[in-house]
Amino acid sequence: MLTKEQIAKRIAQELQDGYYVNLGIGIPTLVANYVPAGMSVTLQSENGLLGMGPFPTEQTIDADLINAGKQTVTTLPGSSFFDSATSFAMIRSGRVDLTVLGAMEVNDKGDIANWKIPGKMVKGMGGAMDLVASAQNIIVAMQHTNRAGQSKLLSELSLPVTGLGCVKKVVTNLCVMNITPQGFELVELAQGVSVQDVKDATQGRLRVSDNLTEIATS
Amino acid sequence: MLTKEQIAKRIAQELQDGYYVNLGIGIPTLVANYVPAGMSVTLQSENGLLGMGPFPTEQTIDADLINAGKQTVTTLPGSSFFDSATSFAMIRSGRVDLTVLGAMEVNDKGDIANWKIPGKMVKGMGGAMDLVASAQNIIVAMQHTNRAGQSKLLSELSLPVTGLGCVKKVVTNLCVMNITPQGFELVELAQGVSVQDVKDATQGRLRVSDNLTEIATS
Amino acid sequence: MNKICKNADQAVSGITNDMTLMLGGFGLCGIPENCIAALARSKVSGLTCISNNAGVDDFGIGLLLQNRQVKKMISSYVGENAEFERQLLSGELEVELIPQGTLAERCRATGAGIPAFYTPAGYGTEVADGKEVREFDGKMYIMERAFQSNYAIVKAWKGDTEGNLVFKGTARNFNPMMAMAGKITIAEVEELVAPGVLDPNEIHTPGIFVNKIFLGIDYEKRIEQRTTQEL
Amino acid sequence: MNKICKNADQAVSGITNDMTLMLGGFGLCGIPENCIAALARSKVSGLTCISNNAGVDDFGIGLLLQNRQVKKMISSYVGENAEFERQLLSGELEVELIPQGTLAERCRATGAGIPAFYTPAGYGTEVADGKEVREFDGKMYIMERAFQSNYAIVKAWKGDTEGNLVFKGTARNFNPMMAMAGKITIAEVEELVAPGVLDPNEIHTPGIFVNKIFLGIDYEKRIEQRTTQEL
Repeated sequence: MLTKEQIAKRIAQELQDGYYVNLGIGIPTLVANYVPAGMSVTLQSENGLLGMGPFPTEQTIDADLINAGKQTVTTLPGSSFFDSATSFAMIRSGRVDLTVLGAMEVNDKGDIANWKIPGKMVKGMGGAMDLVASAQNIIVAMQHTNRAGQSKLLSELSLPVTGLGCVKKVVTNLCVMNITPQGFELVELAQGVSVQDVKDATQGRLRVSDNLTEIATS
Repeated sequence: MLTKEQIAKRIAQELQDGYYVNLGIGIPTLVANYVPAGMSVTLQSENGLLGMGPFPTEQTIDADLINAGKQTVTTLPGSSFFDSATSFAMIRSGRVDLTVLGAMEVNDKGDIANWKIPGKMVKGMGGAMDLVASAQNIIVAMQHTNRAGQSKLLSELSLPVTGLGCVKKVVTNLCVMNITPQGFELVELAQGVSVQDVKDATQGRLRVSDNLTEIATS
Repeated sequence: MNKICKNADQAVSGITNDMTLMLGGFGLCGIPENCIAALARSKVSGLTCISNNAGVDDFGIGLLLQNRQVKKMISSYVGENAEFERQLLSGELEVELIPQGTLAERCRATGAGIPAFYTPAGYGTEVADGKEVREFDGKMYIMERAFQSNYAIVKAWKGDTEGNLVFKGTARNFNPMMAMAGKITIAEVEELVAPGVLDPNEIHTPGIFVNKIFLGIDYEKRIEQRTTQEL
Repeated sequence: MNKICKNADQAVSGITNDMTLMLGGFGLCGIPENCIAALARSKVSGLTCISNNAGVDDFGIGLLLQNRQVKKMISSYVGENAEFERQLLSGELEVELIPQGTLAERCRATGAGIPAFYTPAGYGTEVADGKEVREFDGKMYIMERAFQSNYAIVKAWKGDTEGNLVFKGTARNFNPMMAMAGKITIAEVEELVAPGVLDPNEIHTPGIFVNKIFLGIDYEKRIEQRTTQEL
């Protein structure tokens, strides 16, 4: 089973030099810690920052410099600030190369639900609907099952949809799965996890890749 | 009969303190020379300048600083530069208080033709169609008749239309006319011009205001 | 033409009950603190507030919620606010949730005289309910409309007496589009200078969009998530 | 990821026959002189050029017209060009005229992932022919579409190696929206600096929109209407 950090580390393997990347709140944020050495990746924060750096020190903290999770951050050389309309122009026009998001549910057609649970207070979709409607390459980072042990990888979403047919890949604590026209394709297993474990934890259509490998976590 | 300068001077009487004004090429440009003393008027040039100043000297000329007529200009304190999309955002959203344009023809419904003569090389509408479609207050500055002596104030346009029902007032070498639901309303006469002169030179529906006055040109 | 107001109270004095306001800011970053405080003092009520977020319990738009001055919030995310949740669940408060990019673009469209545009955000979701759906080049989009609002209230870093504005860092966010979109736009600034002091090349919001401007005071600039590291 | 090109010839080397290009500039102000010269050297032909103007006979896009490299111009005003007129009247050149604000907004829509929007410009005129006409709140509008283009070519004052751009004066004009709109965007700059030299607050075009950048040389910056006064 992968820890949250290991999920983030595995997703970081998808990065390529020169990528512009938008990371959602939670596990996705951790991906920034595992950018391969020598690779130049630029983080976009949809509240109006390109070239986001690490958290500031107590001395350099600036209330006018936050990320989309409302955390105080810093800038790296070559960064730029812009308004929210320009920020989503980047997103809608497909200039962001990779988007990493958390999810409540994903189905075997690549639909995603991550903004609303009926009966609970709805906080809002923020930028999630814009991101999933336009991103060229969306990877979902999440636990394979919910707290009640139910699968979050379904044939049909039970929760209100955020976007249709947009997820390309899911990395969970158990495995890596691609979304294909035939549904989920299990391509990599976490150490100590069996194919049967994934089958048991996956409610949607699932097939196992002929080239099934183990996730490299070192 | 008014000279071009006198037409401009009469139009300048329409200015109010704090106005943002877009002046077209030709007579409209001259209006800038007659802003009443003590009045603050800001000129917008649709190629991306607010706060346009007079022509530069030979010493201060800057190829990167032109107006929409492609003339070298200067900036005044408080000016700003912006892109063409923002410039037309100002225009379409009605932030420009007064637009002064030349015209080939105006009809008694306030339609204007000023961009195309069939059979002649068409240079393009530039920003004219955007301006006439959105400006709250459009004054046309032009000669009352064309070089062949034919009226440019018509019941129906003969030339391709630039915009519908947009002109509020016309100032010509002969007179000032408002556009009303009843057609042209003659409100001011140039010195030495008779009502009959205007009637002879106007093909569209015309009525004479009960408060007809003489244009102040001093 | 004098755009300068003495203070926030004077700037918001034209705002009356049941008006629709746009308020800049993302979270608590770049919010018009002075104007919100003045609105709280003014007791106007029945307000519809278009703002990406709704503040926290005791700061930002949360202050107006505490006073029951807000009838409706139009936002993309209304998370961190217990009083908000209470009023929503009790039916005192109406909420319309809009995807963040659509919210930004609708503000921009308003300020650009564009009555409607198409966006893919929300297609296939409940956001599309009741909206025109249309295909362009094989992809599905929904039609979104510009807003109608009475006032836009924005916060800038520097401004001049002509209304030109410069924003700082991510405090820019929704402020420039909202400044464009207000029928009347009020700007509060941390530094108010004479015309000509700001470089015309570096102005983010040209003065034509700003009707009233004043020098704000006592900025608290509260931080929601104070995340730091030791080097 | 290296966005830096050695020179204009390298930057435009991917441009092939029959492509659609967006070229920044208003008149001869802010035009990508170096890239236009390189295109003239390259002999690519059948180009569709989206540009507010078409240059003059011996400068700007006029150089490409002289070489018969342009199949179609999409512009708002094509005035000052005798060779242009000759080719147009002889049927060698196709021209599509678009209201200037619509041209700017269509470029911006392209770069913002907005496939279509409504504008009042051109309603009731031949510009509306064949387009959807629609009423919003009692006013008539026409639907305009985003562009499809292969390359955008822009000229900036300063740029850094990340592709961030700063424009100067009215040389900004169409350049920022076109930079957003290119499938591939090439920027030529008068000054090319290291990341961090440009203030992130003052960047007009964030680097994400720019794919190739190079330091231009020998800028002529020709002036069309040299108007001066003596003080």
